[in-house]
Amino acid sequence: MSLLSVENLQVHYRTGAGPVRAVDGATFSVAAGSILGLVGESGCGKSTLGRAIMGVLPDAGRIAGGSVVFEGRDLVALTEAQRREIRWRRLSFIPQTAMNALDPVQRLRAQMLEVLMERGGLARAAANDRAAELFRMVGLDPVRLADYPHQFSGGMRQRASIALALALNPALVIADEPVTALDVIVQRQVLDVMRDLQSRLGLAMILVTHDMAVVAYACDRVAVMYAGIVVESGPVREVLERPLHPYTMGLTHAFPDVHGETGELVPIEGSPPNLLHPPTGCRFAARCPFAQTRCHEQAPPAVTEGEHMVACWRADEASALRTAAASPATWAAVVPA
Amino acid sequence: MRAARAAWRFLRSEPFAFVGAAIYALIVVTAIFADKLAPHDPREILRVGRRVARYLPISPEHWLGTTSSGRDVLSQLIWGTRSALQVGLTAAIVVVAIGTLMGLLAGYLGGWVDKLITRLADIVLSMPFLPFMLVLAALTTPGTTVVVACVALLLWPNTARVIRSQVLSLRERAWVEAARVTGCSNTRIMFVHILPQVLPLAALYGSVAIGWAILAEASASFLGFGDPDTISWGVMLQEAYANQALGRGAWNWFTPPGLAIVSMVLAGFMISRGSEKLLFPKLADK
Amino acid sequence: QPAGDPVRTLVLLAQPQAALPQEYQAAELIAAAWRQLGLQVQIRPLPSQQFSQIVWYERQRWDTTTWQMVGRPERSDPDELTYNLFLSANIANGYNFVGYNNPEYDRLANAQREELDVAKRKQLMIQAQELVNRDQPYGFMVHPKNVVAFNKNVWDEKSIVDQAGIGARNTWTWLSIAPLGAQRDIILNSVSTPTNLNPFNISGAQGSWAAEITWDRLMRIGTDGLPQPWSAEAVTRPDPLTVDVKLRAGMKWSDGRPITIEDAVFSLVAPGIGDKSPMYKPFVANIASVTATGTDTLRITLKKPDAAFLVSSLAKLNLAPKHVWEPIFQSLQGKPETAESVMESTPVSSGPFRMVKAKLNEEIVLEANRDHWAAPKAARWIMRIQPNTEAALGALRSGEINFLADYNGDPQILRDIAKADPKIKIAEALDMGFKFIAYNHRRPPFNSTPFRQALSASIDRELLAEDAWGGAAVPSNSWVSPALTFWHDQGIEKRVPGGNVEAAKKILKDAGFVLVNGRLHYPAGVKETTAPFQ
Amino acid sequence: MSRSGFLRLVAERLGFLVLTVWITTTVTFLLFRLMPGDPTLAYLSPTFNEETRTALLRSFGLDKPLWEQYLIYMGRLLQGDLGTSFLQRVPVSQLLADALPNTIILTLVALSIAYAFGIVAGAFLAFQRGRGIEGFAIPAALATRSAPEFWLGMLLLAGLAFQLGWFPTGGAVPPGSNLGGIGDRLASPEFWRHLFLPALTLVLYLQGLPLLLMRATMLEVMNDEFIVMARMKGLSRWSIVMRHAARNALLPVVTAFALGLGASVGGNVVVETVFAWPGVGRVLVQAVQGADYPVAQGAFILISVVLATMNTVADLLYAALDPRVSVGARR
Amino acid sequence: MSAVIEARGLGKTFRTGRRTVHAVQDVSLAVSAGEALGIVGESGCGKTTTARMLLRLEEPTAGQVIFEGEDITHRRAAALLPFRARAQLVFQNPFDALNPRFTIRRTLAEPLRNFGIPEAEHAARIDAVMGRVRLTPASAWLDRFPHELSGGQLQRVVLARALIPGPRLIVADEPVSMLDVSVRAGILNLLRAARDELGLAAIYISHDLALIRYVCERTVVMYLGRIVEEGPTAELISSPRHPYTRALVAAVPVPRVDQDRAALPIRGSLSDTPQGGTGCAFRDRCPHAMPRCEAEAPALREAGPARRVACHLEEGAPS
Ligand SMILES: Nc1ncnc2c1ncn2[C@@H]1O[C@H](COP(=O)(O)OP(=O)(O)OP(=O)(O)O)[C@@H](O)[C@H]1O
Ligand SMILES: Nc1ncnc2c1ncn2[C@@H]1O[C@H](COP(=O)(O)OP(=O)(O)OP(=O)(O)O)[C@@H](O)[C@H]1O
Ligand SMILES: [Mg+2]
Ligand SMILES: [Mg+2]
Repeated sequence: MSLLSVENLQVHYRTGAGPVRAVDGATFSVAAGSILGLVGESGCGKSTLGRAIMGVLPDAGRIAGGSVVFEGRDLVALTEAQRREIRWRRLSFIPQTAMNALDPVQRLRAQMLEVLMERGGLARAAANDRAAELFRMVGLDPVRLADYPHQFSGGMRQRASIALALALNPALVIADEPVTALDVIVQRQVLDVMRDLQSRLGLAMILVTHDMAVVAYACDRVAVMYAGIVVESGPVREVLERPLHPYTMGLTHAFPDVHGETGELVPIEGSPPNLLHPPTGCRFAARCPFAQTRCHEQAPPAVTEGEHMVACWRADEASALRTAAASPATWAAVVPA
Repeated sequence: MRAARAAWRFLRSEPFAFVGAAIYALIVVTAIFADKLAPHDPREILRVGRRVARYLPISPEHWLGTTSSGRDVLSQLIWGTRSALQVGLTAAIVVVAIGTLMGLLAGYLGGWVDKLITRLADIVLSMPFLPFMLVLAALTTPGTTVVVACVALLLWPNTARVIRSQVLSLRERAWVEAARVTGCSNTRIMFVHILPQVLPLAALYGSVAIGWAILAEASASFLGFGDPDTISWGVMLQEAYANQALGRGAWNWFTPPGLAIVSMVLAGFMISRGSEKLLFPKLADK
Repeated sequence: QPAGDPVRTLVLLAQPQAALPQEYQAAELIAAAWRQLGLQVQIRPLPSQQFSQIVWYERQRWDTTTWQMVGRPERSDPDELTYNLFLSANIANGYNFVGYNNPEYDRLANAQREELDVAKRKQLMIQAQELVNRDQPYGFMVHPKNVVAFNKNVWDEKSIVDQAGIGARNTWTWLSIAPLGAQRDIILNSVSTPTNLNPFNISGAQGSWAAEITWDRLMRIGTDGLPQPWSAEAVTRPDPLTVDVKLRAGMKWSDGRPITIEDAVFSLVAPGIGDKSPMYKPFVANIASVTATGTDTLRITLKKPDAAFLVSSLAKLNLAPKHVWEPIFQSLQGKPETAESVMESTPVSSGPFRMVKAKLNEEIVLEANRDHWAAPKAARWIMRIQPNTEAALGALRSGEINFLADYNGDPQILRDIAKADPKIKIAEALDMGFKFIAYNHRRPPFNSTPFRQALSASIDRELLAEDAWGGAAVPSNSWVSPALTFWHDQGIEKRVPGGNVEAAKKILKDAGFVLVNGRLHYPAGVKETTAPFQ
Repeated sequence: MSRSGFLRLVAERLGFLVLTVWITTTVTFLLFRLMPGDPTLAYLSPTFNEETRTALLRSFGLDKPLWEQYLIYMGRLLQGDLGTSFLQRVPVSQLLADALPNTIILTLVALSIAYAFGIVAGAFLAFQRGRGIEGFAIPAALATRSAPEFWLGMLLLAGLAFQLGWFPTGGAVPPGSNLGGIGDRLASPEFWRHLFLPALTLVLYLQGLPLLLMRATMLEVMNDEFIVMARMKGLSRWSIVMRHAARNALLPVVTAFALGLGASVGGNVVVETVFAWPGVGRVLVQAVQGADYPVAQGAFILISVVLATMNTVADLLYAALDPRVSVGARR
Repeated sequence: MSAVIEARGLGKTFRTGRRTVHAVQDVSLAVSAGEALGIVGESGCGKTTTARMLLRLEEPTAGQVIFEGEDITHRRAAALLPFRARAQLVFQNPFDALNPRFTIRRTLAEPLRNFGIPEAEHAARIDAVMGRVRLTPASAWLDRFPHELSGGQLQRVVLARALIPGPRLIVADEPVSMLDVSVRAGILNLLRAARDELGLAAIYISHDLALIRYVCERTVVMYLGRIVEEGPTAELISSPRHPYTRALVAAVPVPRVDQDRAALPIRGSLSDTPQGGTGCAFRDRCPHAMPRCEAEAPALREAGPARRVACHLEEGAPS
């Protein structure tokens, strides 16, 4: 039984030009105590997904379909009050840009206490102790509780956000690109903190990122999103070593590897489709070197093989495609409009 | 051309800005054709027989009646658009020009230029506007020149501050650096690259400055420092006030110029309010 | 017909509409009339300060301007104006700012000053007025009427007194005005702020209303316009250079001390000591000596005969307590400050009212001096400063004030209000002041008598009185108001054609001025050498 | 912000304030010396002669060379002596001391009400963005801000005082009342009745700014990431709005209040004239009209000082309230 | 081979209020034609500042910049024009690097105009450079505005603008960090091709060693404003000599499941490090810190062919 399971979730944004289908069929699940990596290009709907799970979409956004079952309850069907109960106590969030996510005019202590007292029901003294404990847990000196956010460096802010997210011992933490803005050493340190907490506290986590290497380092499972759709998901090793979706294949070749060979990198030409008017068929078809007529006409269904899910018409030819995908020439042939 | 189309699209999507622009348009048209539209010479002392046609009530002949000195109120109102535009536009242009230039120099050049200009602006900002205008009017000849001069002398810091902070953030944009790398001189960067980016903002401040100037002119006139030679709404109000139009119940004289001022000033506010999305782009996402 | 140069554009200075709406409108009407004569006329409004500066100190510069002389009790004797306005000695720096120069007039003005015989003096005054009518140094416009109003539910109508040339708002009214009910405070308005109240400061129009009842004088101008003893029991003039005064007995200062003959002597000489009282000094300039001749009598010796001395000096100089002011004058020695700006916290005075509070921008409160030999019937005299005329009217209607003392608005509105509101009563009276257009005789063509006559002839005084002053004025053709019945040259205002453009044109034509294409030109051979006003 | 950092800022701003005041007073001095005409003109009367004039000029100290006048003027200014009114012949400082409390009360009361209203209404409108009420409320707020104050004031006066008689037509206290001191006045209902109309006029005029400002900053803040975070934390709406949104949104409004206070002291000129409110603005107008330049100059300096001080206060307030300000922004 | 650009003892000190930041200290490096040099290091270590000084966008407070044999350190802005044409910059954030109100054509024409290239040649040069960055046909792109292009396309335009005046040196500051993973490779390939085909000298800046390794044969590692190690990239990665370089190499994540997840051989964070003092700047975070590190800053020394290291541990080690 998974802690969270998202089933065909759809999130739309109302805009002057019509609805933007930011998330358009996302399916994945997170087991208790495990880390799910959610990768995808900019704008493919990762943050929207995270916010939809938390239930704090902006006014223009709404859940247009699907379900989000968390600890056995469908969050979509809950009332705002019920959802508020769950928030932060069971389900918390680490934002990408901790600077903007912390109230700039309040000291960190106040922000910690607010959560611990208002939501955690602790008395002031107990809350103070807990705040200090949390700070130590993420490797921050508790004296810094007296500081304002702007007095912290990027990595420290991120740690403070993590401490805040852990305040009420949630079961699941959604971390929206928590390390993207950090440089490698700090990134590694933050990831280590998170991994450590996961193993010590049995925390489950969704780690949103666009970096396959981060997923490889920190996650148990991965879900690859493309233009609002989860196109592939499965255990990290499976997906990295035996990708079934051409997009995933492309991604793995687009990365330089610090220790691997220095052969030519393979870019995926073009850019993701406009979610205002998504194409009818497979959304990746326009950039896919293996696209066939069928791909342009009809969206591929998700197929699951063991724990490995993929949405591609040519999934069964995957190993052949993998070989072809390793060659730059394959990808250079695609000239997107 | 592109700008015109963009402006039109913007107006279409922003009812506030649209109303504001419509009011301005109406005023401009009225001002252009004032001599055709006005039924009488606004300065002419109308007579009834030998006597002055004072305080005539509203009638088909005089849609808004006449003043205590026997002049046609409607005609004055119509001619008032010219002076309003003249005062408003010159003030706005001067404010925008000085403010933008100062803001641009301070923001872009930084260093002592910035210090000097910001300090100067701070000092200017501690000059009380209305009192300063009164004093200046008393020192020189009262009238629209003083109003425009005051608006220009004292109001540029507001525009300059905004432009400066805008320029401060713009100059950090990589494309400004790119311009330097590709050989642009400072002057070219300031006036070719950055200026066009801040002009819309400056224009907004201009539209508010129009309102300021109109109100300033009205207040100066009210306190007796207007230019009685020009026909302006402020002077009309002052005349009405000095001649106790209210006491006479001559609402037909006292209210129209006031409403005209309100609508013109309002138009400026409406435009800048309608442009909120330009100023706070985040709102556009909502 | 041969013609000289066209007459330059003439600039008519005026104070802005905001300051003096009636004058401004009059200027507009007059400019319109002059344009019909073929002149190009421009009205140039100037703020009062610049306006006075130019007219007063740049006497070569301007063409023509509106101006006014206001009525004051001491001007009930026409001497002051007669002497100062037109005497050639005053052309350079004095009040003859138009530059009128006529030896015959100088003779008449000096003669009337020395003539103690009233009948003879009157003759001289009539002659002077005739002369001025002929020369038209000014274009007289109107004598305004004083329009005031009061609440007749509060005050007994019959207790309101009219003073010649001043109207109902006068010292005698403040003394005699009688309450009908519980409200016993005179609450009046003032549109401008009064100035420091002290016995050595001339406090401007509004301030002097308070000063006159706070400080006693040896004489006061009566309701008939003639001086009568006040703090003096008797005043006699045994010869043209001598004045004997007998002080009223039993008077006290507000600090309880008696008023002595020393106080009286001090009050008459103090303004002349040094230059500590510049504004009052002219009024004692003609005094050679003042000596106490007994415990309650004093004698004044004059330097020159002065027919108007009782009016201009004895009825003007305040009685000031010597024990208070002598030390002040001494302490001022060697300092730039004058006695005018000394402020006493509680002024020591002797008048029928006493100062309680003077917040000059808010209100002045006086209370009745019950111990005074002419104690008033009202309890307090409260002057509210209300610059907004409209609001003053509102205050009268709402009962916030019960005496509209200072009204320079449209009289018609006031009349309408009185008609609609039974509690409000208007009192109108002719003022001794007058409004006029000053011609600058230094600048051609204003040096030409026929030209000035023509300009004056074209001014429609009736129209001005009706439309610019809303009927609260009468046509004028003399500096001596018809309100001063005794001195006024009866019917003089009819002796100049009013609003008669045709007559004016004829005068011009006869004097050689020529109309070319509707534009007035100088007589043949005359060049325009005067630069237009800038 | 560190304490010493703040103190340094305070010292720096105060230093600049002194400089500003010095420049303002000097400019004022020069301005007024350029004034055409001389003060003795105010005394024009047929009895006025050359001797009188010289004596008066001497008593005004105008017979000295300009630099000497300047030194005397600055010296006296330092002792709080603003000279003597040309016209009213009383110490300027006394005229101003009588007037300043009235102006301050009027301004503070009007500004407080305007801001209280504007803040609440602005926050409310921020939540109503895009709804029908905006189409009415915003133009209304803007329109009152667009109306000339004297016009608005006259209309109110005509309606509420002349026609209906609900309020007095002018002044600060009833005639002849003993309400001299500020304490007495504040305690008297009559004073508040007199205050009502001028304050209302000002409120109508002033409420637009805080309303629109509050609305705009509120909208901006409500979109900030930390507000979304607060929602994610499951905090109550009240906590979110009051503790996070309003506190952040109020920063510019509070600053605007301080600025507004300074600006209004000079800007009330018109309202004070209409309602015969015995304040500094009216003193100034009268002095300017009457060319009474010690008074005009004194009032002008007083107003500038208040304005400059409030500008400084606004700066410091911002720094005190916003912990981010002291951090030198990285270029 | 003589260096196209050379820095000698370059230093930059910022003063903000009372704080003094030694952003760059004693940096010496040289790049020859056809050579690509990588600069890596933690955020805030002075990479950008160094690059900006090399391009005379920032005034050095110490040292010299020598371009094609000429000292340009103190050249006045007006006299810099020829240098500007020959040393170009590729920006990190393509969304921000183009004037939003200029069409692509105008953007590309701007340097041509500024560097005095006759109008007649513009069209041909623009066409050529658009081909080089593979935005073809040029006519389809030139009249667009930046907001009509994707990130990858924008970065190509940025590159085109850098190439169009025919520079001898290209400096790229984090050229792909703002781009989507899928398009990064394309830009990196273009950069490599441009350098190879045009024989440019190139300097690439990144905190990502993997990326540097892909485009640069030689790399310098900076820490707190100083060069701590320099060497051929492959060697540097396979056998890092400075403790900081070791940590850096270890921290770079790899897209493989089996990887070393051992704790980093480093402590604390950059912001904890005290500035100034006499010792080694890295001492507080160094696992091998010894008393000497406290007392004395290690100099940057030759440590083998084409290698330089600044660490006391390296002293006496075989060169
Ligand atoms: N308020 C909104 N109104 C309309 N469209 C929106 C809104 N917010 C996001 N979108 C669109 O929805 C899509 C998904 O956005 P989202 O922020 O979830 O992407 P993301 O994967 O998190 O991207 P990034 O990596 O840049 O953070 C994008 O195309 C975006 O333009
Ligand atoms: N204008 C400036 N004023 C003050 N300090 C500055 C300025 N520019 C840079 N610094 C400081 O100089 C140091 C080096 O900055 P630099 O931008 O060169 O680092 P970087 O290595 O490029 O970092 P990143 O990887 O974050 O881009 C930093 O500590 C920075 O805070
Ligand atoms: Mg995101
Ligand atoms: Mg950098």
